[in-house]
Amino acid sequence: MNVLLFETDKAGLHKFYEEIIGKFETYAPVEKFGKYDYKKVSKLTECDPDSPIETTMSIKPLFFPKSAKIMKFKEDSSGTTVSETDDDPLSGKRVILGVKHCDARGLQVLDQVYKWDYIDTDYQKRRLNTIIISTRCDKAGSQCFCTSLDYDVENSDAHDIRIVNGLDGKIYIQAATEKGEAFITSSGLNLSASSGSATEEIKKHYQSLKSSFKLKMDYSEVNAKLLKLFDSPEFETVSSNCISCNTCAFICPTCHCFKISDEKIKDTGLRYKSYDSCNNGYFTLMAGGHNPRPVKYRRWRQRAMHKFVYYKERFGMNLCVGCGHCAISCPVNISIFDVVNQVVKV
Amino acid sequence: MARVGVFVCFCGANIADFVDVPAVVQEAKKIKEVKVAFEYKYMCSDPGQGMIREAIVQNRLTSVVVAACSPRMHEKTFRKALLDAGLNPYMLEIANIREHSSWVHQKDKKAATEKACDLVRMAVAKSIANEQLHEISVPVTKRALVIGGGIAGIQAALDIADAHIPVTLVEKSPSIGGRMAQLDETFPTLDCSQCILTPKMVDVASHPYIELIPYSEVIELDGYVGNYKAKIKKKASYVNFSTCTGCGACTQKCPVKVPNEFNMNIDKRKAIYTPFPQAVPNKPVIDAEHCTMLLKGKCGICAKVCEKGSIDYKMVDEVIEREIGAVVVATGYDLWDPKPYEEYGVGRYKDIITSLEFERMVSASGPTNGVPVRPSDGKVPKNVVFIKCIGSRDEAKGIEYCSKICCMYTAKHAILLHHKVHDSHAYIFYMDIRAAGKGYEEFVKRAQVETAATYLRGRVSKIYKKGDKLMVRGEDAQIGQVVEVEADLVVLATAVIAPKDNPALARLLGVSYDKYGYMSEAHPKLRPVETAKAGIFLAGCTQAPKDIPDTVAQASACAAKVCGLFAGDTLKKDPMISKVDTEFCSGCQNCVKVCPYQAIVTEEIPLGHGSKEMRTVAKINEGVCQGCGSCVAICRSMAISLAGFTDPQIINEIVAI
Amino acid sequence: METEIKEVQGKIVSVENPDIIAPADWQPVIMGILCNWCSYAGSDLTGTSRIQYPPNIRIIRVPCSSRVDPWFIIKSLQSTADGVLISGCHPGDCHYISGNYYARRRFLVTKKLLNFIGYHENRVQFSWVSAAEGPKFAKVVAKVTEDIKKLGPLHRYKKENF
Amino acid sequence: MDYSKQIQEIASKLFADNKIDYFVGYKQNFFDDSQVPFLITDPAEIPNLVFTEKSVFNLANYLKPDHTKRKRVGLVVKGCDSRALNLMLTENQVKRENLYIIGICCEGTLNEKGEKAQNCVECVMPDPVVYDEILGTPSGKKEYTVNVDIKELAGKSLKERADYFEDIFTACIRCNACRHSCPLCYCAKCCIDQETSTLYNGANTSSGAMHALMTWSLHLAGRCVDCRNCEKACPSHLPLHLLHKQNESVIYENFQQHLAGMEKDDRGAFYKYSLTDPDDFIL
Amino acid sequence: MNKLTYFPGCSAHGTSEEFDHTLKLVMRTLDVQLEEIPDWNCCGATSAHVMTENLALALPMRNLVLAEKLECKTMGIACASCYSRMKSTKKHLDENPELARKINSTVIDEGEYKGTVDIKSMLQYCYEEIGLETIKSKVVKSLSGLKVACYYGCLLTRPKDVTNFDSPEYPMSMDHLMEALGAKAMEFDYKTECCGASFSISDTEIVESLSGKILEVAKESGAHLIVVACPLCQSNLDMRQPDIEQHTGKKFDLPIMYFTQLMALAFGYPEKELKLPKHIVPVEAALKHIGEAIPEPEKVKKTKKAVEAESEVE
Repeated sequence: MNVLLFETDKAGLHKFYEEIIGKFETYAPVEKFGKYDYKKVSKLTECDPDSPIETTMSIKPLFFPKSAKIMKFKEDSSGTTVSETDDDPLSGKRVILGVKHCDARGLQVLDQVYKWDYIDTDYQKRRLNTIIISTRCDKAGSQCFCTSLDYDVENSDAHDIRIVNGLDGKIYIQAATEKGEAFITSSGLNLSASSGSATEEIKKHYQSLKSSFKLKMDYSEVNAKLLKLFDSPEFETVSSNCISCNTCAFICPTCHCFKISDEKIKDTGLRYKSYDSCNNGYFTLMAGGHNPRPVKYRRWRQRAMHKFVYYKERFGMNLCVGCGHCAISCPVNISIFDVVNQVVKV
Repeated sequence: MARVGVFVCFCGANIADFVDVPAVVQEAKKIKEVKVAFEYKYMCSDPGQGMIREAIVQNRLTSVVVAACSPRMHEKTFRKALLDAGLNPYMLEIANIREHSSWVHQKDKKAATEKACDLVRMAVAKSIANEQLHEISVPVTKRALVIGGGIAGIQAALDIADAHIPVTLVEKSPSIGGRMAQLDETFPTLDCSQCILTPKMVDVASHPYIELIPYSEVIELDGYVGNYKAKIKKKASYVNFSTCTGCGACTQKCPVKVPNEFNMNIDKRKAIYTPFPQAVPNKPVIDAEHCTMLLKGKCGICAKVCEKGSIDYKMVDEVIEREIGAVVVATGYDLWDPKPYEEYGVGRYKDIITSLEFERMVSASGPTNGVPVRPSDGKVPKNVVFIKCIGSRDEAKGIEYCSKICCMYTAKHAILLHHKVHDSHAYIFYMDIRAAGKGYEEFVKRAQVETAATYLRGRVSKIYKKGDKLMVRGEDAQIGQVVEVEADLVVLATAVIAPKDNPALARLLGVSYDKYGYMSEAHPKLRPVETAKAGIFLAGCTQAPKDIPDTVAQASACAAKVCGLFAGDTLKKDPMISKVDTEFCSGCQNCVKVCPYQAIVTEEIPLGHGSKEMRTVAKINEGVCQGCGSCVAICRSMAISLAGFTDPQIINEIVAI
Repeated sequence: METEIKEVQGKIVSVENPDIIAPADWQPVIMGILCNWCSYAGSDLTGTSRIQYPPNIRIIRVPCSSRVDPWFIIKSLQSTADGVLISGCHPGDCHYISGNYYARRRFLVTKKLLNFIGYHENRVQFSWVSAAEGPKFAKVVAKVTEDIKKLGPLHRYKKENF
Repeated sequence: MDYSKQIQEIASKLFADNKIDYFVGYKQNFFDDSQVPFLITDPAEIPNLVFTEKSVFNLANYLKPDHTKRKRVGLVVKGCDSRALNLMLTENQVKRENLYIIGICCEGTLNEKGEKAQNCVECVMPDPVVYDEILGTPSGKKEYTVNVDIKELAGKSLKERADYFEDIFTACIRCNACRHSCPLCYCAKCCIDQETSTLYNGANTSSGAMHALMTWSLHLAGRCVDCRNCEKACPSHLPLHLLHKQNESVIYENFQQHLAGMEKDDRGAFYKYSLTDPDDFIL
Repeated sequence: MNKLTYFPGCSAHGTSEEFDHTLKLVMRTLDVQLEEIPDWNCCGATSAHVMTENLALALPMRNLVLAEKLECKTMGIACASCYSRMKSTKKHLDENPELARKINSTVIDEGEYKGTVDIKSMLQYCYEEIGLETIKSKVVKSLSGLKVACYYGCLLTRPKDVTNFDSPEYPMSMDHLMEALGAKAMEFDYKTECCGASFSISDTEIVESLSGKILEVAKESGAHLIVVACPLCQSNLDMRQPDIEQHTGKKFDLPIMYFTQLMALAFGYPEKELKLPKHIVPVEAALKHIGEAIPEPEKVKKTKKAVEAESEVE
């Protein structure tokens, strides 16, 4: 495919964004309670998508909401009748700005589950109708290790369009997928095509980014080792000061466990699908009262194993994009990178 | 899958006139779980109940909702109907559409009907979450503990024992008899107190079903109704009762003299003593606080003179345990110390005494051989002034309540004075004369007419000394003038108060007590002898001041209650009580703290399956729990639930409309 | 700072959320939680003595006011109810000796907290009604209904529920 | 305040005398200047122990059986932490004899911005109320002041307050980090665990969150010691202290100036009562 | 030199000049400097509070406000009536701060009322602040031989919750004080009975019957004179005595002296300093008893029973 590539400057980029915001339902990182989350914006000033921003939640909630109504039901003498919920899972197009690459990558990981045995139509709809415009990081965050993971950060198709703040001060806008191309071409956004050096500039930028990573690990090795270490006592030590607070799972761009709950008033009710976490002591509690993972180290082992062994086995990719959100949000700053590292070291 | 039947009652016109009953039935039919619904004129009538029974059987109902009058009215009736139809009676819910709808919204039938529908929905929703409950039965230990050996305790003990129920009677002083033993003669009949009391005391000692434990105190009570365990401390008497013959040699020879509390300290007793001649048991005890042998190790005369060798200076307090099913508390009363009446010169003038001191003086067996004398000079008084309501009905100095007996015994004293000192004259200052009782008014009249006692209505403001006389200055409200009486002796009718250690005992027993220290009955009118704690009853002045007839009556009532309690081999109890889900109990024991009945105890259970480690969790004592639900609401772990009012039941009600 | 209750051309405005406006003839639903021994008996007496009061209240029976867990109130407010009335025995009269004293503490804190997060203080009300106070019960219900009518429909935290 | 050295000495002594199985302290975070809890079973780790004004996390949390398995623990507590510990002791969650408590006379901790944390500015009891060993010089009980945010919000109109809190409850993702980071939330079953029952609003909706957080704060009313573990743990950075401080202020002014965990055997304001409690709000 | 804020009260400059004067002497000896409240006003006495409550509060309040300005925060009051007014006012104001503010702002321009002053009667001050030991130590001329009946009147110790001083019904502080001076305080039951002060002008008959009783009982007690701490009591008992004697036909001649006069005497001040001529019932005769030996009261003969009843442990 011949890649669409444009170059512009800050002002140009803003114009580009403003047009999008004007034309489409647009989401971007917005500040609330002193931290950022993806929210609907009506003008550019509400957000600042210039440089990628650490959001507490990834873009996951926009596709897999923290709590979604999955059905409505009515109970009367004639029995129980089930019906669709009245809020629709997004029909019109939607654009998300200022996405970090790892977040976008997270969706690719999620896709595997959602189009696996059961096709989650709501999720699919949302995916289909969303254009993801990512802004590439200029340097790695303290907890980032995406480059260590087995996917191509440089020529990724996780995002439809990517923005790169070139080292030469220029800003490059690149369509990464047909969807992206189509979007740019069809939506008639006027952009100036780029000079030849653009691709190099983007590569340069990537190199400088790559070099800024502190955390590095060979995960192909990890995948292999970890499985053998199932009974390693290390899990107990590494998880010792975990307080099982579930934060990591909830903010993880790839975690996708959920629970079902009903709300009923009078004769009508709603069924919800809400986030859940394997760190939660209740997670594996069975109706009979038996709980195979009553203690936190087993839950932690499950977390690590699922991310770097089981998922890999089933879908051929790690259930982790190396964004480091979990380590940053963790009240006791446990980093999954660390944990895995310590376990395999032994 | 729940199968509910809804039965709506017309209650004649009571409901039907103001609520569209058929509409309610139609609404009920719409509910998923409702399998059958119909109305009837009188659901509580036999045919009505019959229809319910039939419907239960035919439709295999799992729970029943009756929309009718208040559950406080017919809950029992309908529960029985369920039982007869083979359904657990506690699967019943009642929608109160009469008291809560038809009767209170008579001007707006539409709204009343809507409300009735909602009430039915709520009831149905609740009934779905109902659980099968079964009456609780607790075993009973058929032995009663009576605390206090006054007339109340004696009477209760005898009555219970006569029903062939073993009784343990605990008395803290060396002899039973209590206050009544101190009295000379009793109103309104003036029969000799000793003469009517001593036979009863002897009966107690000889009764095969009574175990008398004198000179001892209850120090601990665990358990619950029917299953109490009491610890009783037997104070060291230093005399071996089993060998002692009560010959009295020791008391004669004992050189140590101590003020005699039985005679209100007017005379002296010995350090080894029997409180009074007719004491039961008639065995001496050594007063450890004064015995020079026990204090300094010198003397030992009593041991020398005792032929049986029953004196044992080494004796120590001993604690014994008894398993009992019920407790009768009969700790009696104390008298108020009139010290605050400084304007009377109380404490400065020897010749101002209290009624009980006077009682002892006029008692034939008393310290002055039945002749009242002036403590100051021992002269026999001529003019005696009696002042009533000393401390009683006196917010400023004493207590608010009326001591009830002073009017009568003061009249008695006037009469006794006249009997003992013929040329004497009694002046009685009073606020009111409260002579409600059989023969009481007549008795007061007798004092006024026969013995010509001068009754002066008014308070005494001052007593001052004039020579060796006391000038009593008070008001005569009837002539509206200040009067002064020259008195040889002044007798103060001091207030009746609760024994000072009543609160401590009440706490120990786990029953409540009022601000004066009297133990509280469960209901002032309808449950005057029970306490809020099942199986503990009150007799006599421990509950409130009363005279001997009332005391005896209450004591017998206690006996009846105890016998009733022990009638069956087990006690039946309403199952609407709390229970703990030990899996979730975090063992914080806040429930133990808030339970008003000490119904929650703790138990140790293994940490996990087959684990050696133990953890502490709460445990409800089914026998004691009254089902208030305080513990449920404060249990953060949601480990406690209250049968009949579980969270699911109540939430179902809330979300049903 | 308490928002004053206002009416626009005969319509009732929700205090917590002025966008919600109800017709003048709007009728609130009130959840009444009564203790069995005093207030429930009292409400029965109101019935037997045929004293009339507004039909908006729906009554739940609990053994004692101390059985009332604050989240009953919250749950009610999130469900159909526009207001809650909780009633128990007068202090000192508790059938279970001390239940209502514990309840009283919880109620005060709950009431203040609800008000703090944006419920009008009249949404949740408490009363002591003895078994003898039939007339008082009617008065209380009338007052509470009147208060809550003024506040308009309760809307927040209900929207997820259809 | 830097007690790292003393704490290290004490810790090594405790291990040497075999007084403890665990030692709970702080260590430097590996990627920034913050500190994280540090559970030691191996004396070799002792040199990593630190304590400075950056030692914020309330370590009493680690006395929950899940972490230290009812073993013998030595731990470091600041004023507020010790109050929480006091409550845990009263509520029989830990055995006193299993603890060796190093009490720090706290001079106030710093927040991310490096300024004195709000709860430390408003702290009523910087000194430990229960300890075996005390470091620093006690400065005594401080005057109670109503939290500034509470004052500010109280001044706002009903709608403003309602909107503000609706935002909070909408932003809540119900990860339960607050519950798990609170030393006093040791219950096996908690009102904010959706699993407990759908009665308790299972969904992660704003109403669910409102229900959960409100009930939760009422469970902590009269017990919360304002250590703000919950707030620090919350990934959505929600101002959870508002609920707790609101209850605290109401309780303080109405119930004999009650403050949680101050005295031994005080179970909190909801587990006792006074005949003279306010009655005027009741019809 | 201790300071003491001093409120003399109206009578101090008139009828009870001797009180005021001797008080000052005594205080000099006791090394206390009396600081008279500048520009003090009438306390309202019995008349104000029968008219309007607020006036009855305002008058003493002004004095309190003025007193607060002074260095010593304890106020000593000579007259028992003033003392009672002042103290009950303070209590009332402190219990009703709202009312206090109202009155303060409306009628009192001298400043804000803080309620910092502690009010004591002079007797109370001698008894509590100075103490009997100090007083004993200052005695140069013991009053031994002198039998006195201590009369407190109704206001000095009552009502209890206002005064919080001594027993309301049978106080002993003045008796102890007299004993400290060497005199013998007789048992005197009427020490707190009313002398009828409020009617001293309007209805002398009542005064005569009430005061008469007091004199009678005092005489009965065998006292040579009555000691008082209140100008009103003094004037009643002293002034009305001749009339009372005339009407009752009983002869009392019981001089009525202020406790300060006797203190002054005991402290060695010459008799002329006591301003004895101001007394209506002559004092000199009574003072002659000073120095006499008091015979032990003969034991009352007791019956055998009573003796036994009292006999101690042998």
